Amino acid sequence: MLSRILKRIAISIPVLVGVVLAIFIMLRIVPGDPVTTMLGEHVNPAVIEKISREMGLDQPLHIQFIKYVANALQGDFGTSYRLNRNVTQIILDAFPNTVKLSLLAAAVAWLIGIVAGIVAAIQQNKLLDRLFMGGALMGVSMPVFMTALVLQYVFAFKLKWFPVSGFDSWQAMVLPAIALGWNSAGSIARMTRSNLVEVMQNDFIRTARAKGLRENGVIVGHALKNAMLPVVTMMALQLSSMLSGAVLTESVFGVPGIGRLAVNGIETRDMPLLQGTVVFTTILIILGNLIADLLYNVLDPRIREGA
Amino acid sequence: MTDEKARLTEENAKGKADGNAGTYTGERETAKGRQPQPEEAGAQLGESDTWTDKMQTLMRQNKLAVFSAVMILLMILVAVFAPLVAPYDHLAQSLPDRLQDPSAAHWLGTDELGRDVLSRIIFGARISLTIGLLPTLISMSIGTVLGLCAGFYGGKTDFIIMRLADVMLAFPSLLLAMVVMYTMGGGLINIFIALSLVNWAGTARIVRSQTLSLKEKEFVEAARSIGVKKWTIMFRHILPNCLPSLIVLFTLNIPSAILSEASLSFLGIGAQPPSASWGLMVVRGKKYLFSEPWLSIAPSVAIMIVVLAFNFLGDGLRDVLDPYLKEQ
Amino acid sequence: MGETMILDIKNLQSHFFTAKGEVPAVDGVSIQVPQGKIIGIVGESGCGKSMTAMSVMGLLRYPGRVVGGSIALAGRDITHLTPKELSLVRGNEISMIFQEPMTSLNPVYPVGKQVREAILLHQKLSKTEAKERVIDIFRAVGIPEPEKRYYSYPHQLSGGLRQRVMIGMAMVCHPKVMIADEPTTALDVTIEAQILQLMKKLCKEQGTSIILITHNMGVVAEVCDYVYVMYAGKVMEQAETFALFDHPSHPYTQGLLKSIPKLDEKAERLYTIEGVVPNLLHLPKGCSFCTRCDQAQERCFVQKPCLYEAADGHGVRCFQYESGGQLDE
Amino acid sequence: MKKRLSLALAAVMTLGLVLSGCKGGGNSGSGGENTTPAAGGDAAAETPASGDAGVDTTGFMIDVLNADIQTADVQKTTKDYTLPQNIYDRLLEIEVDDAGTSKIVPSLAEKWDISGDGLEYTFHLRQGVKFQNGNDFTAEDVVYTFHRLLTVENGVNTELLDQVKGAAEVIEGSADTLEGVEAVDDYTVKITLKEPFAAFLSCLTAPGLSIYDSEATEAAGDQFGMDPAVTVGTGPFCFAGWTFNDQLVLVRNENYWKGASQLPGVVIKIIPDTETQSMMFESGELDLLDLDFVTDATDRFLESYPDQIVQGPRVGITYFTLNFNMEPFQDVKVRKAVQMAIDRQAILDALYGGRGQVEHGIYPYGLIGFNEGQTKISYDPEGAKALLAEAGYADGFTMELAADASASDTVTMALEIIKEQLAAVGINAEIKNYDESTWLETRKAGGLGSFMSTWTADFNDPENFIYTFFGNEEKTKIRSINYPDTAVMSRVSAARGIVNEDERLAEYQALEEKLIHEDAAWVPMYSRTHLWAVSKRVQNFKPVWSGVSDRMYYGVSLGE
Repeated sequence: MLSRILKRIAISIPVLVGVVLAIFIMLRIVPGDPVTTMLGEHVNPAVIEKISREMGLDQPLHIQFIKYVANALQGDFGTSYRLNRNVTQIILDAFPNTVKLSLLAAAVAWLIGIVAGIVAAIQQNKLLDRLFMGGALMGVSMPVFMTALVLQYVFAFKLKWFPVSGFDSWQAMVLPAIALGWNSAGSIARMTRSNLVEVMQNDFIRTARAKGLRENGVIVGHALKNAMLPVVTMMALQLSSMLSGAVLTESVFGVPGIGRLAVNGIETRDMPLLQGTVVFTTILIILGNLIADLLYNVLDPRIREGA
Repeated sequence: MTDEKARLTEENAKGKADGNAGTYTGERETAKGRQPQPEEAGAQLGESDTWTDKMQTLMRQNKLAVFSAVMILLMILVAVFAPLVAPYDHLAQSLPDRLQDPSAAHWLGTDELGRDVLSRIIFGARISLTIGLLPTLISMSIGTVLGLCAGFYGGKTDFIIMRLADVMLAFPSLLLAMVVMYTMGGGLINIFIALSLVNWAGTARIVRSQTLSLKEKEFVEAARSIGVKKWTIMFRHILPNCLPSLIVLFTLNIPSAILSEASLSFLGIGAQPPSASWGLMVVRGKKYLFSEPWLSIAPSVAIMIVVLAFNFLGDGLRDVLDPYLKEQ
Repeated sequence: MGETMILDIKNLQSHFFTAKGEVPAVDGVSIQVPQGKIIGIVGESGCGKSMTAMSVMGLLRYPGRVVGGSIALAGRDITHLTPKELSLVRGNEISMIFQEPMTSLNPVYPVGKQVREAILLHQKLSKTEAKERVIDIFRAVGIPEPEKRYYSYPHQLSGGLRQRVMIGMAMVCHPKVMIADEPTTALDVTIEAQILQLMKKLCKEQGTSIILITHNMGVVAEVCDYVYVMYAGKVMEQAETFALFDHPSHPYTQGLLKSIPKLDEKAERLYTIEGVVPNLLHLPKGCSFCTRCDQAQERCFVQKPCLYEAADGHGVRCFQYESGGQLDE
Repeated sequence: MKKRLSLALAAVMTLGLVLSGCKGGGNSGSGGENTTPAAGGDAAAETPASGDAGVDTTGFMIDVLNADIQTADVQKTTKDYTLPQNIYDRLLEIEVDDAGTSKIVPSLAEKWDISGDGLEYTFHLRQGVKFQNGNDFTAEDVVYTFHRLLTVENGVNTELLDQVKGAAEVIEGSADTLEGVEAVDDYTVKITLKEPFAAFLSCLTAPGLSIYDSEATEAAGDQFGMDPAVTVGTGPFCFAGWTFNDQLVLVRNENYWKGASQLPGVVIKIIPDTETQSMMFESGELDLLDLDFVTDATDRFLESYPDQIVQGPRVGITYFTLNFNMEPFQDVKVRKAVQMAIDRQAILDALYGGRGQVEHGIYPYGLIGFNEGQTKISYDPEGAKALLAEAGYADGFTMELAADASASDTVTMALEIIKEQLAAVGINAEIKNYDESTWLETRKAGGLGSFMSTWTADFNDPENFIYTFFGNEEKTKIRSINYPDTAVMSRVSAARGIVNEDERLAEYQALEEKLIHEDAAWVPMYSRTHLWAVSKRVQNFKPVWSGVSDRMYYGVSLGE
């Protein structure tokens, strides 16, 4: 078990380096001088040159990269051009909000997804299957910012059940979590359904029926756990799409999270901020993958015994 | 215990391969003394492996998927014949007629520059469908070739390609697309490039795992033993067997490409005016959500219909073609 | 046959409804199971043995369905029970073990728990009591270290042990009938014998009747009291075991028996029945076996034979025995 | 050693804050636990955010911004003026009377004298003014502030002091002290210019020249403007909290020299999505909404809240450029044809509901120098066609409309309309989309096609407009206008030194006539009215027109 964990972690390291390198290169081939863009009007050329020097932008690319990685390893993602603050600190300030949003959204997504998936699997190819899958897929089918906006309009603005924006109370968290969660529910529902349908073909399901379990008992007691195991690995994939969706949801609801930082980075062409945000998010996803993998190992007795 | 576990995973892999390969042997196999399970027996008796049969099954048990396919076809036709279908020129402005409510003259009203919304949606179908189809095709082609190579050659090739895929998969796709757009600037062409670059890794993984099991199959061994060239084996013998999964994957990847365009447009780094991409129309129309809601609702609904249609079709195809494809 | 029939299957018909038409997988099968006896059903793969068992258990799933006939368990017709009623019967009064011990147990739960579940479903016992019962039955079916094995996962057990667990699960509620569908096919020959002996022993001790489904004539000879030979969804021949082996009457049964290798005869070549099991969708108009039958006559191709009584308690579906009375219509 | 010193300073400042006026809401939001490490410059604790943790914001006015500010240090930003306007004071201020005319009034400087040659300005500073940390405001702070503007890392407003003697030397690093700014005594500052610059007084009202506390600012280092606790001025509000991308908190300065504000404080929410802003206002979650953020919903707001709209002029001009280096814009007839081909009123009506006015020159409505009686450019597509035919372009030509991807949708829409209008006279205008940095770089290299943009006043003087675009070859090149007439540009430059106000304005107006109506150097588009929606309880809110779009919270009060 331990050796597997270590091996799994070892595999993640080149991925991590690759991610940082990819982002680094992509952001360096941006046309235009970042400093000029950053400073805007009223600027003296001498100032531009001075700032470029201070930011180390005049050094060769590989030196810049090594420095960046060395600093990043110490948890320093550099200083934001625009905000003149430590990027790590900015990210860590925004991080809890995004985590809260993602976890809540994940809960919503899993609730909608699994319920819809189970119903759809039981009622395979019948009306309820279509209705529930359709409902779950609706969330994926609208641009997430429109879903957010419509929810906001109906439940916050018209019905006044929740505040329009913010993220400082549980009421304020409800709508963003639903908007984001619904967006991910479709794929969970789809996977739950197809896994369940597949698991239900297994011999042990027949055994369960033969011992006198009724259909609901068979599904909940025997099929679900098996069907959910692969869905666990999907958590990692979900994390990725959820963080993508968070970029949009946070903007609509004014949640001060990491997604907003990425947008800030793009809008203000703040390369260190964008770079730090993407690298940090990606690390989160790699970690999420790792955890999902390990969790899978723990949950599935067949693999767990390997140690 | 370790051995047992290894065998177990191997069995799993084989089980999947059996299903994927679509190599039903029909009644013959039963003569070999393998006791069919009830469902299997039914399947064997009722279905065989031709595409026509599968499509028939689809039509019989999943009307929704068929309806979706028809919708998609209709959308494609509308897109192709947009100039004939659209009541107005989608770029023709008429400032005095701006922001009109839906009427007999303008079924979906007019936008902020007095352009006919229906005509823009019809022309927008061209852009949005192209954005859905083209980058998906490109990225899946990349993924298929890389996945085939990785699975077939194994070793270092496999290691490098799959680590590369790991890197790609580690990025949240929207963020990655954002970075690409940040680097290259907005615009349709760049969206094509960004989306093509971003989404190949998933395909590569699936194709690789199928190639891995397929290359152990008898028919591949046989081909190899009579000296068929590697590329021929890969593209003539292995690729066709991956096709069902690829078709399903293709159908399910299209909606996400369409939605990515909308998201990028929302962030201001997507399609640029005056192009009539649905995403951009939603984003532009969103500002009039309270006074002229149809401006954003109409293109949203268009997106929703197409995305749902592709999703339903994909799910339906998966049910009949490829019950083992679960990576989505 | 004056004994009490604990299970009486009459004219059972189970069909599959497929795209290409209705497939009569079980076509008018009647089987009587006396209390405490072991009944064998033999036949080639795809002949409808398993379908019959699944029909009895009410385990047929879409697209298969029981379309006719009756199944009386201890005098009570169980073909039209509600799912709830049926679940009270299954696992309790009638239980089943399957061919694949590898896949018939849920891989994600300990085996003890899976057996315990069967007890908890049907008997009002506490979890601890139920656990003790499980350990008892594990001991009874010959599982070494039952307390320890209680917590084992299926993949940690060998095939033989798993099948013992399955038998334990099937027997734990003292059912009236246990259906064993090729319980030993997947096992080594040595283990096969052990398992068969175990079943025989339990059957005696608990008075449980067993329906043993197999394609292996040797197994039948070893344990069964009465045998049904099935082909293409129909019973071709039925008789007490000794009678069947002494006077195999149906050409198909004769073929089956000839194809068993015998140590004392030096046959040049092993006998095989020519041809394959026919497609159930395109059965011959007459006797389903006519295409492979070496004794077939013209009539066999156009007219369906009934089950004729060749001797007392010995039914054969072949025109050769038309002189005896009809056992079905 | 250095660290310990700054720690000590921070401690002193914390004490000062507690003793000083920023106690609004019953809590000195800027004091407390986060002050010391932040001021200490300890990298691990660089946490300027969460400063509002302890501030009770009940009863505060709620305002909204669509993007967070970069810094409250106005020497490092050219657009985030909201906080500086309220935290700091300047030597002089602009006061707009109800008729819309504006005049320069004393602020931190009570009186000033100007030497006859227009080179020496002597400012007599107000006595008894204290910074929010309790320090006294003296001439030393003015000298420090102006020197810092030129030397601070990432400083961007150096242009404001270009005319001060010795400024260039300080920027280049060849001089340590700024020769032209001198503290005569504690309350007298003498500023010497290198040449006469008539707009200098107006220039001193620019937000970029806000006055800092020398001691606190020096101690704060690069945390000034970032950490609310160390960012102090003499203004009516103290910077009390900043949660990035969430909100900014201002608390009233109880000891403000003009008297404490009636508002206990202001919370400025950061909400990027415009529809969310609208809904927040309509749900009563906002007291103040800059309708610029929700341009497209303005009509609806005017209709729904007729009594809650406040408006003021936005002193800025939207212009459309014609690049003299590009075919065929060397030809004045073509340029004039374009001027006549664009229906500016239609665009203003379509995009802004007609709120604003069509401009005909360089100095927009509300600016000193605005000329009511100048020549008008009229929409005349037929005339434009005729001119094009005369110039030999009867069949039209192809030109580039350069769109900046980061510009607002409204600007892009305007370009789309212009494209159509030009098509009507036979000009094929193609919209080319640039990303922001390429757009800016191409523009600076003088190679950008026609684009539309808006220049908003930094300070109330025509110099701020005409000199920016037509001051010299370099300036006209970096705007991608490439105006070729150096004689005219010399006059523009020379006009800055005309000491006599009337003469100066007359020269500026003559230049405007020459540039726009004779040479057709650009197409003046329109200037807009700045509208705000205020909640029912907001009283006495007046938009401040200088700078980009800023609010002055002083003087505002909340009723019930």
